[in-house]
Amino acid sequence: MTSETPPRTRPGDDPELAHRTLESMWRIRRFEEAVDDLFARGLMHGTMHLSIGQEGSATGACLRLRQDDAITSTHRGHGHCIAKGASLERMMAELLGKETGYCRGRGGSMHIADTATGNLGANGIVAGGIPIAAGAALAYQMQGLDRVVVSFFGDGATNEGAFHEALNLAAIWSLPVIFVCENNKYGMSFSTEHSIAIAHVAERAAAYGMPGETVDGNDVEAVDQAVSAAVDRARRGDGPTLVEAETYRWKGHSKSDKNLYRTREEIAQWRTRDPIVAFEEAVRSRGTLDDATLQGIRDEAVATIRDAAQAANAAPDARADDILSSVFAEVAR
Amino acid sequence: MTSETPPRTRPGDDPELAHRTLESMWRIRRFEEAVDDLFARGLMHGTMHLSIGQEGSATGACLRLRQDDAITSTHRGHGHCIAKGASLERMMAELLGKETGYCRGRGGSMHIADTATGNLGANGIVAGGIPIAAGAALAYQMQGLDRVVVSFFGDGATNEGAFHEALNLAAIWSLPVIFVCENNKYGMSFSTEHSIAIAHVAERAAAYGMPGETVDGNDVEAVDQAVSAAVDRARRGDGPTLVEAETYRWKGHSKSDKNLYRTREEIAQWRTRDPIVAFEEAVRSRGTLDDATLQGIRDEAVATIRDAAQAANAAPDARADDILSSVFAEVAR
Amino acid sequence: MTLTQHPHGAPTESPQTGATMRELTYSEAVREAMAQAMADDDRVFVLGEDVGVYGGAFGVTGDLYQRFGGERVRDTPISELGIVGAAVGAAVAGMRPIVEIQFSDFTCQAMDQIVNQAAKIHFMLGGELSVPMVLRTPLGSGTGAAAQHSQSLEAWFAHVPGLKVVMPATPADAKGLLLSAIDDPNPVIVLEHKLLYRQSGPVPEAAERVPLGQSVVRREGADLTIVATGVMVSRALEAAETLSAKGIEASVVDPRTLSPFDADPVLESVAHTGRALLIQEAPSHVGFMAEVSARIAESAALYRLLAPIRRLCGLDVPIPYAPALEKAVVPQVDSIVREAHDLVQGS
Amino acid sequence: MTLTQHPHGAPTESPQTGATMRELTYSEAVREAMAQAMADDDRVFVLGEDVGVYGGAFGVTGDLYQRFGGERVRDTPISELGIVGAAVGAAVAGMRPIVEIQFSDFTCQAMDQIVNQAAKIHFMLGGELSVPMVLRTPLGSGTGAAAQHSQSLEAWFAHVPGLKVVMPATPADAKGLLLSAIDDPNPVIVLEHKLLYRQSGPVPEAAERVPLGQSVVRREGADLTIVATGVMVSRALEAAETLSAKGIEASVVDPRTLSPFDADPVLESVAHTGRALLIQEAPSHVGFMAEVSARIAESAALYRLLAPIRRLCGLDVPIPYAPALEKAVVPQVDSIVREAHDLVQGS
Ligand SMILES: Cc1ncc(C[n+]2csc(CCOP(=O)(O)OP(=O)(O)O)c2C)c(N)n1
Ligand SMILES: Cc1ncc(C[n+]2csc(CCOP(=O)(O)OP(=O)(O)O)c2C)c(N)n1
Ligand SMILES: [Mg+2]
Ligand SMILES: [Mg+2]
Repeated sequence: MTSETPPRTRPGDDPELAHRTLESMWRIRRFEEAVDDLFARGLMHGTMHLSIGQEGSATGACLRLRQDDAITSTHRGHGHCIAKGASLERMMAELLGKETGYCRGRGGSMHIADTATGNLGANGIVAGGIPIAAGAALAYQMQGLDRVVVSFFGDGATNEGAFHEALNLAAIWSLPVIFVCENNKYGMSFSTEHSIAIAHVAERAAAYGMPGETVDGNDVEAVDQAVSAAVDRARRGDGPTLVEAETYRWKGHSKSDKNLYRTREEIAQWRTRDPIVAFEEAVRSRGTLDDATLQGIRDEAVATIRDAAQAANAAPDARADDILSSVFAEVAR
Repeated sequence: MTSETPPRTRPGDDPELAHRTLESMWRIRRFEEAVDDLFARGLMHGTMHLSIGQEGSATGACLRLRQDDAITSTHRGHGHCIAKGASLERMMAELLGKETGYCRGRGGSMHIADTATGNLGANGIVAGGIPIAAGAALAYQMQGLDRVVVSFFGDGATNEGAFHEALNLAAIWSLPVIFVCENNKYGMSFSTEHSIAIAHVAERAAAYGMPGETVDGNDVEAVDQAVSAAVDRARRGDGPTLVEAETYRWKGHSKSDKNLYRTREEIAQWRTRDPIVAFEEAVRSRGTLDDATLQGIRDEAVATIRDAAQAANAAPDARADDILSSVFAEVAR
Repeated sequence: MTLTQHPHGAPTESPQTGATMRELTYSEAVREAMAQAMADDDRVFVLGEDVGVYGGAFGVTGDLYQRFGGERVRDTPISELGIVGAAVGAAVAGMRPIVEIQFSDFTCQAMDQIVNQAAKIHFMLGGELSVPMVLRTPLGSGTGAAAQHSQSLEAWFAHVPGLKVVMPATPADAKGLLLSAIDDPNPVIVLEHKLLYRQSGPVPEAAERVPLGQSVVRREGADLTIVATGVMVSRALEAAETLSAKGIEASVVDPRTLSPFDADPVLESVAHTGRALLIQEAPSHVGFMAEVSARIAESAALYRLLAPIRRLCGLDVPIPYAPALEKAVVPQVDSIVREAHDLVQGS
Repeated sequence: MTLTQHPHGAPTESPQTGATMRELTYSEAVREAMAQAMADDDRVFVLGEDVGVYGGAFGVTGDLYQRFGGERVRDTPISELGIVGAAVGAAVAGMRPIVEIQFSDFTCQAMDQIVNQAAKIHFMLGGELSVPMVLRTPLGSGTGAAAQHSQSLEAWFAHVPGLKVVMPATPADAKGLLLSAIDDPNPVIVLEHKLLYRQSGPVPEAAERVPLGQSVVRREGADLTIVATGVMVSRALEAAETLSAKGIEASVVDPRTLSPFDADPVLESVAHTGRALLIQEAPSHVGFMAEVSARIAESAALYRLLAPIRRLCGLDVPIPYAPALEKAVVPQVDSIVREAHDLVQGS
């Protein structure tokens, strides 16, 4: 389907938007690289799911959201978190199991939420956040607010019953929610060529009577156009949309991945479609930002992540003493 | 979609087929009336879900199945059971909690299975039988058999995650299974106008890349044509189909239903579309069967059900003494 | 006797506050709690299958749809996982959802949202969010609905850190505990026994809370302590009367909240009587009464035991359909009397 | 001493049949069992997420895909409910599926097919059908995967009539119990602890079955009886060595099968030592060790107790992420030593 609203300024045509877009994408890239490095050096524990290569979909989908709009995220959620504006230091602190981390060291990489920026939480359960997003959208609708919810999930998640039930609920109640499927071609090792018998995940929208659209997830402007149109519809009360952003993860699924299920060539080919490089070229060629500014943004990202990592490192470790009292929220009334 | 195979003899054109079709529909009708009566008189316990008005879909879908083809059924399963050839006496005995019942009184109305006629079981869980049907079809495929599975379920069941996951599995593995949705317009009290945002359940087939077709479920010949075409495809190894049979239940959802969610007019209007009357008129007008034969079939149904009920009634009550040893199948090896 | 001084000793049947009482059925009491909470607080709403014009599978929501409208008494498709997930999302976004699941057996469909999401979000997210939702669902056998519609799964929920679990045994508790559950900023599972829905009893007119986490001593007797949950509470009390006629006096303790579990009234009663009979409808193996037994066996009350602890539970079988079989697999008044009698005479 | 005559006394580490033993890791032992079963019986096949070329989330299926092909080592979409349902259907239609669920936490997605279908079909259908399927899944904490990837839900499965539940603690049992599970005509849940996958031990080369429903005494000592499951068995044995150095001798009993549970070895040992310390990783409240405690407290062994029964279990909290916190919430060797020491000295 195509959006009913006239195309809005492309992020690459507006200096301020272009700046924010690149800043977000570079911060995600550098954050993930730092995490990768910390794991490689054995300084981080647990597991991790990096979104390097997927910076375009996270950034494009969150670019024009209001701070009071909400998102639900996934196990591969660092990018969503950063794109929505979370504190890099508190994120890094969480991954390092620090008391200053978003979850006070209780959740780690897969459970970061940030109420201040409307992040209702990453999720360790594939598709676990989708019904929660529908429910949050229901709350906003009942509260008479014009807030919307963007729910991120992967291609693999669309084979879970939770996806089906949540999209149906959102459709029949025309909830203000945008379902953003980051189709990176694999659910762990299982390719979409085998896991679904259709060409595009977006075709599943028809089963719920909701619009569905497939865009190039590595074209941050295409993602912005599709999601922004869906956001307008949702705010107007015209209900949910399924947006499929086709992208690719450069790294393995998690640290234990040996990449046996895909070829070096495939990975190399997708690396040539770097969403950041593509957008930098666009803004340069359009004369929106000059080389010096671009370099400045890159340098700032490196410095910000370095500072966040240092500050996080210096923070005290998570405390165990109040662990029993952390299970339940305190009864007010 | 339309079937690739040339339309086969219509059941109403062939005396033997027409006879079997009517016999099945009348037996279902009379069986359900007898059950309704036993409940009303307090002679039966638990609950019941009658399929009066839906005889066409059960009969049409099972009409040309082989005995070694399988079905999975639902809480509203008496019709499926009868259409596949189960013993009316053992069914009635089960509902009466007798030792001679299909489940030895352990299961009741919602749990009748009959391996002899390929009935893998009714199910008290909405959509519970759909993944099981896919699994049985997988078994036949792996065993190199050309058996197919017909999975019955209602419109409401298509909103369960189990429906979604099972249809996707069947599609990607092109399993020999036919998904027959008996869309009787309501899941308990909730109308399909509210529970789904699309016109036809069959549209959901597109989400799995499988053919979907909507037919008049009260036209037993239409159901036969659609299901038989799907069965041929499945046997050929061309995978699953979703067939939606539009029908209506004349009675309440269960004994506790006060019918507050629908109008008398709606019920009356659908009663004029009686699948049995319609088929009788067809075979009479086409001269396939004469009035005497038709009357004979009706009388036989009444007698058969009466005899089944009497025999069942005379049987011993279910025994409790071996209940503890009934939980597990005995270890052979 | 020490038990009478015990704070939990006060029978909840009589109003703490002297408020007016009326006879209500258990389901009327549940409905009244929901109605009063919805009238008090716009954030409270009900969602579930057929809770609207149908009035609920067991008629519990009744006329709430007519009184509060379809927005706040919301019919849903048959999608338990989606419904509970929607409630979790609505709760983190500021609402106070009450989900009705038609039969507790169908919580199996929603376990991920109940256990992996609702129960863990507050802890896992370091307190960043909480999930003030209530999940109401009927459990138990006795209606001839067979194995997939008759389970008692309270032990599962009680085993999950982050869930609070209540099992009201009287109309007054059905109302008071539900009101507390709705107030609570955490997910609370309310397990209502089908056979109780039609039982009536005195219920305060006012929106009186019964605090979560307080067991209650429903009857006092010196010879043995019976601990029972749900529908087994009234069966135990009935059995106690029969036993009394035979000169055996039983104390009957009703935990009411299974998690957090208030064990003290049980331990004090057992220390006093020296005999414990633990009764649940659920299958015996790894059920809630195993926990009650363990609490006794790791406490000082162990030294006061005059006989081994006894459990009288459902058989370790699925619930069968035929009436006689269905009755035979779960404790009944006569089997309780027999067991109590053996316990007291045998020691 | 009576225990040595006990049939369960024979340590499974040494082959009953004198068959050749090799050192294998726990995951190699699991894989070997599946390979031998598939080689023996065409009906046996494996399905699950990433069990194919990836070799399984924990590498357990490894090279089975290369050896048996994608038909019999079948990758599935991320659809736990559908996968288990497909296994149930395949089982009733004559196959012998082995389902792998990547983390036991995700059985929450499949509970309906496990509990309402697989566990009940044989009983509910009057024996008309049975469900010979195996569900293998890793449980437990210690990998920094946090609350949604670290649960120990064995108590849930053990509470469900119709399911058999095993928790192998050694490589030999991992192989032998899995082979018995595959033979069994009923649904069997096999709970493998992640931290055990890399532990090695002697495993018979032959396809030797370890019968379901037999507890084993792993160590004998006169001062106390430790009952432990899964990864806690090795921790208990390690603690027992430390205690031995302090002059305290512990018996260690490993139930191995949680349902049906063979309580006799526990009761006999406790009758002998007079002290019971029950250890599990799962949260304490309504966990499996509550059942073990209840079995002791309702048996004659109660009269032999020199001290109240003790449970050392996981705290009633979700599993946290940070390494120090994660360790702090479940029993470790030193806390076992401390608890055992207190128990023996304190009485
Ligand atoms: C319910 C559930 N099943 C399985 C897993 C294990 N798992 C974690 S991520 C993942 C792949 C998810 O694929 P997709 O949804 O495409 O997201 P991607 O990893 O590609 O971003 C799997 C199988 C899980 N966390 N939750
Ligand atoms: C998982 C589950 N949820 C809810 C129910 C209660 N219930 C039984 S039948 C039914 C309606 C089913 O509607 P549909 O699938 O359209 O079948 P129909 O009754 O119309 O034949 C409901 C809600 C159930 N048995 N199982
Ligand atoms: Mg993916
Ligand atoms: Mg229907």
